[in-house]
Amino acid sequence: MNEVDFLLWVKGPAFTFAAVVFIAGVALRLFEILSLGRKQNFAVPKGNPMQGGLREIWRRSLPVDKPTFQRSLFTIVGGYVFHIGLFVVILLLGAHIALIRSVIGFGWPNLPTPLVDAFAVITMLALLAVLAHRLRHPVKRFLSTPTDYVVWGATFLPLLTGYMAYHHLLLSPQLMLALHILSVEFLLVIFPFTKLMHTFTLFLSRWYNGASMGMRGVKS
Amino acid sequence: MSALTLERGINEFKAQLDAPMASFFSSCVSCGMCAEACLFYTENPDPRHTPIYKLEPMRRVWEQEYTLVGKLKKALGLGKPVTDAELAEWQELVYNNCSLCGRCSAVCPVGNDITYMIRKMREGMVASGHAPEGLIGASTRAVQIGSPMGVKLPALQAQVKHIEKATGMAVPFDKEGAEYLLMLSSMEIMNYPEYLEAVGKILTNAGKTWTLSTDCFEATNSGIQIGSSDIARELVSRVVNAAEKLKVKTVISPECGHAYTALRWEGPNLIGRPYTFAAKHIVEVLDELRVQGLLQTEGFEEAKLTFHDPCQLVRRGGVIQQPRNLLNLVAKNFVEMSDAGAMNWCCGAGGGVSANEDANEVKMKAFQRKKKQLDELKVDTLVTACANCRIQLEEGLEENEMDLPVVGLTEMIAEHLVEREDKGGAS
Amino acid sequence: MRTKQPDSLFPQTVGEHLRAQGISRRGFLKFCGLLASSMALAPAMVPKIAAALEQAKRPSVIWLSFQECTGCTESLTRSHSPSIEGLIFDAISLDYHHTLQAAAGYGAEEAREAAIKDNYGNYVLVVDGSIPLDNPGFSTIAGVSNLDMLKEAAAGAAAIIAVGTCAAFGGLPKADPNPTGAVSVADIIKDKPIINVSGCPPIPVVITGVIAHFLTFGLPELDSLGRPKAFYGQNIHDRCYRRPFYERGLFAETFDDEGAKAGWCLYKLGCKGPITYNACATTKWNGGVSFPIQSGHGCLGCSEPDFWDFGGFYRALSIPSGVSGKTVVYAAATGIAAGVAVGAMNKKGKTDAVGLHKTVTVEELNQESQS
Amino acid sequence: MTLNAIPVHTETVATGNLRPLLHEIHHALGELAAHGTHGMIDLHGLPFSPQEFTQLEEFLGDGEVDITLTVLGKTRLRESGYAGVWRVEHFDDDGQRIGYFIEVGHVPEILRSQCDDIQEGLAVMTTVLAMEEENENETA
Amino acid sequence: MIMSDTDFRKELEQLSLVQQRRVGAVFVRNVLALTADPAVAKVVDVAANAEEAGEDELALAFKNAKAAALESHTRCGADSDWQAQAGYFVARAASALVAPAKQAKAPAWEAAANARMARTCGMIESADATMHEESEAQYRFLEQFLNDI
Repeated sequence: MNEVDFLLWVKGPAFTFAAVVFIAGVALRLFEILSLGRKQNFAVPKGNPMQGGLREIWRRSLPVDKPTFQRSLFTIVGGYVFHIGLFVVILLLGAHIALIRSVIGFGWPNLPTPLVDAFAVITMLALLAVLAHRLRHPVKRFLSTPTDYVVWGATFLPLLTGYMAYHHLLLSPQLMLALHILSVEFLLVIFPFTKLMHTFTLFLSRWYNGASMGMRGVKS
Repeated sequence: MSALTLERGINEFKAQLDAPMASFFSSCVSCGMCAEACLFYTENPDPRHTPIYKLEPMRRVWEQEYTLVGKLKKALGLGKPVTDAELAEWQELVYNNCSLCGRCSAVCPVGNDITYMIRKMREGMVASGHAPEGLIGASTRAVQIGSPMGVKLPALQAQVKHIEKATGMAVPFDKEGAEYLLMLSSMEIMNYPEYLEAVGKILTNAGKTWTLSTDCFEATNSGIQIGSSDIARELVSRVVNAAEKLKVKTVISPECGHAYTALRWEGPNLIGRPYTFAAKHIVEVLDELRVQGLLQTEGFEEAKLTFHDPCQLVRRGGVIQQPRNLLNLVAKNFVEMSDAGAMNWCCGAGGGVSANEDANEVKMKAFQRKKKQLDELKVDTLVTACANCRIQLEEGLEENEMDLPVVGLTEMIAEHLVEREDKGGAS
Repeated sequence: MRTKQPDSLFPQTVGEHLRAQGISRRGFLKFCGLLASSMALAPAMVPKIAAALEQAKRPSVIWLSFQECTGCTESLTRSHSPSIEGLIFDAISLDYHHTLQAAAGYGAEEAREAAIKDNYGNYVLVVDGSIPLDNPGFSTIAGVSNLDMLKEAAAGAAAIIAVGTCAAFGGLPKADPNPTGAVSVADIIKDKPIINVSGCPPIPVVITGVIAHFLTFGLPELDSLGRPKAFYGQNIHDRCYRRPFYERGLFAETFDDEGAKAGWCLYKLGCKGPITYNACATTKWNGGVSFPIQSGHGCLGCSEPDFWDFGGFYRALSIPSGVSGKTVVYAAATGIAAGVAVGAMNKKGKTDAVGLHKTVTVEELNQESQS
Repeated sequence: MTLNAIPVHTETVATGNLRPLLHEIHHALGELAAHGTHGMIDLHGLPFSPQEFTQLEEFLGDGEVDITLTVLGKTRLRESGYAGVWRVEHFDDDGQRIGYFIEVGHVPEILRSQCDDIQEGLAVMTTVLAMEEENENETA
Repeated sequence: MIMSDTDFRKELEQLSLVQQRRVGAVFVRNVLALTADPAVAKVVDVAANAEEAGEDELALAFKNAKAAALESHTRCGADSDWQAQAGYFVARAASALVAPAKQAKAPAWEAAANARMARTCGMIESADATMHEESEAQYRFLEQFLNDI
């Protein structure tokens, strides 16, 4: 199996497999969660749960509470940087948009490649920083399970391989591109069954929490 | 009589787990921010005190029972089953080191309501026989005697007589059709009888009809604290029955945090139907009177004072502005603490911690957070609206040799009350 | 190409031969300069090349064509002599090439056998086209299967030049599903130096450049795929004049949109430049006039193995070959189906648990707390 | 029809190769001035956008000399605006440019009469003269 | 002859702070037996001769009194021990007497009220008429005190 065969396999069957596992997996997990249901609430609401839910979905993305922000400065800033970075790199690179368009049938404008490239570098640095922080912070280190580190790696590798493929580093472009796609496939496959799932469930969580806050008329 | 067993505990976990919890567990990314928000961690930095970690056993039950991967792991013998020893170990985390104050739920970036989960986890802890002595005692007294502190009706009547003698005001019992049914906490009956006097004066003066009930005067609910819906239901239905028997419009929850949560938010769900009356915290009622102009005050507190927000009132109850409106009536020099309002720090003794002797030490450690807040301010009076906070604050101040009187908000208002002429249907 | 003449009448070195063609030393100098250029060598090398060519013996060349389309030969002979390619081509003694030679039938084959015999161990074997292994009958010349002919000719060759992607990597005949079981020369011959001059077709000056290099400096330096680094060392994407548009994220979305007219990057239209190594972007075609990307079409990656199966000439490199909107829908459907099933199990599990719940009494609490 | 006959209005882009090239030329010219070193730069391999080629032309400008040789097709030698900097363009028989060099020197190499050619020319001339004289003797 | 709390309080309000402290001390002494804490007795002594007592002496007494109160009060959810609780009210009564001027609103009255609470605790399980004896006693003490000055 030469490099091209490998690339073709990765782009073909492997990617299809990964995509199917990802999509099916996410759907499955959401059902798994929602199927547990929740009790009807008989307490007379003080505020509007709907508003509260939507409010929290948005508000929890912002560092609104200054003291909390200062207390967890590194976690928050680091988190911001690599999340924004991931967003840009994944959704605003021309090549990626081409892929997305080919799957869902529509796309959107892309950013200049060197800009995305810069974001990739920043994102990788941020990821390394948060990893170091995780290893040194007593609570984070204590809470972290092996899977947490696997998830970290699964997030980091696509960035690294993508960067190297773009700059024609180390290996031939074919092989690097193949490895890049392969690493993404790994990410997709483990996504629904690890903490990566928070990408979707955090909206649920914020909604539930926010709805209860709204119901109680709490506006923090 | 059946016994409380691990099986019952696990089964309870399974029964309590719901969509929100599944979503919360799925969302947690171990960022550790809840630890920084929890005074049981910040004042006593042991990673095990991280709020989300306190749920670990229940998380595992969720994973093994309600996720495909977990089920597979379990089938392959990879899932580590939750043991009785483990739950025993966790008791200290779930009860001693959590006051259900809800700060973790307020800061979690993915929006997890951790407090909500701990409350549910306690159900399983109870069912598996891992609830602390103190709370068991309180619950038993609450169910058997009618008050977690074993206060019987005669004691209340005795206090009432004092008040009637001292004020010449009538304190009615079982007055049907009264607008307000006044509930109390044993704390107030035993340690702060002035509360009852104060509320009585204000309501009477406002020309409102109000009453106590001989069937049930206790508003606090140990069932909520120990985390047993069965016990909580028993206790709250006593209040509901009393209120519905007397056909009152509104039941007033006393200056107590969790009593409000029990009555206002959990009650209807415990009895499985809405109330036929409204449930309000005394501070809410006073603020309503203020708005209606039925609560006029004169004179001001000269002392520089601040207000300690009871968690169950602000974060879990949405009563944030009212106490401030009231304070501004009578205080010239009212200053806010850092983090005041919805993000205020717990006194360290809520959620059953104060009733739990095992927690005496951590409780005082936790108070250090409040001490720091107060040291910043240098006030000469501390006002609050929860008898439980009040005791914890007084003890904490004493232990840390801080000479600072702690006053109940209602009493302070009562002291500045202006006699009204037209007391309408005053009793 | 000139018709075959007896070797004895031929001058022996390339230099002499060219002179005999009436080419002045100025011409020779021009020729060498262009040659250096075509070999991507520094102009400083020109004198060395001149000297080397003066001395170089005209090699005997045997050219075998197997499963191929003659495009490679066309590419080579297209240019009018005396173009640089033509001159190099003339400088060798092409003893057998069944497309170009005048001789036919037995005469032709005898010529081949003679050339092999006369120059055994010294001649250069050029091959275009792939070799079918499934059934020798798929491609034969004068009743001899490609495989046998290759083995026979290879035995006495000093070196083999596999011209075109078919000979180098299998090319079109090997494209999925490879009905003839086609393979490349290198798949069969293991004991001879093989130079892969891939491309479909290869750039003519690259073919001649390789030959010239062989004449002057012997075997050129090869990359991992056996291609001379001098011509295949550069990545099309890296040397592409449209690269700045790629950098700026300006892409043509269709072949007739503003981007295409403005000459923007063709990545999204399926250009395989980023994974292709060839001299097109620099040497260009038609005597340096242009190359596919310059004329508005993405690179097909024709100098790379299996380029036919890259998953569509017009699909961007990043587009997976399998997944489509349909896949998504099916996957989602599967997930939902599974979800409903698992959900039902969960619901049951929970309902059971709720059913099993026994009311907790204070008696139990105390009994427990005693123990 | 030539490529130029097709209207392609490409946007101005820079491959970034122009400036380095100009410096290379400048350096070579410096060498020539200092040590009389002869330099040659092959433009063929450089990825240039059409614009950059025109920019290069503009930069070099035109000098006094413009010679066209006929060797294996045409070869055009033009001195640029900078003395010593030559454009050397090789064309094949149908006027297709097949090579483009910048040569830095007093005279482009290809322009010199090559020694061996001179030798051969001398030999030929000698023979010719000798033959003519022989003929005169006979008629005399 | 004082018959009701209304007269009782009116009379008390007439008195100066020092006087209030002294008469209050009398009230508290009457229920002192209900506390096990010796510290309280000392506090009462300070109040009894308030005119000699220095500021720091008062402050110290106040501190001790409050400590005594906290010692004896019942925490939320803890089982009620009314004997201990009696001690709590005695301590509260005592602390009311020695509270710093700016805090002390009606020290004698507060002392009286708390003293009655303390007395009540004894027979709290059976609320009977006897619980008013204490206030009667207090009226007499006050009359006595008023005569003496």
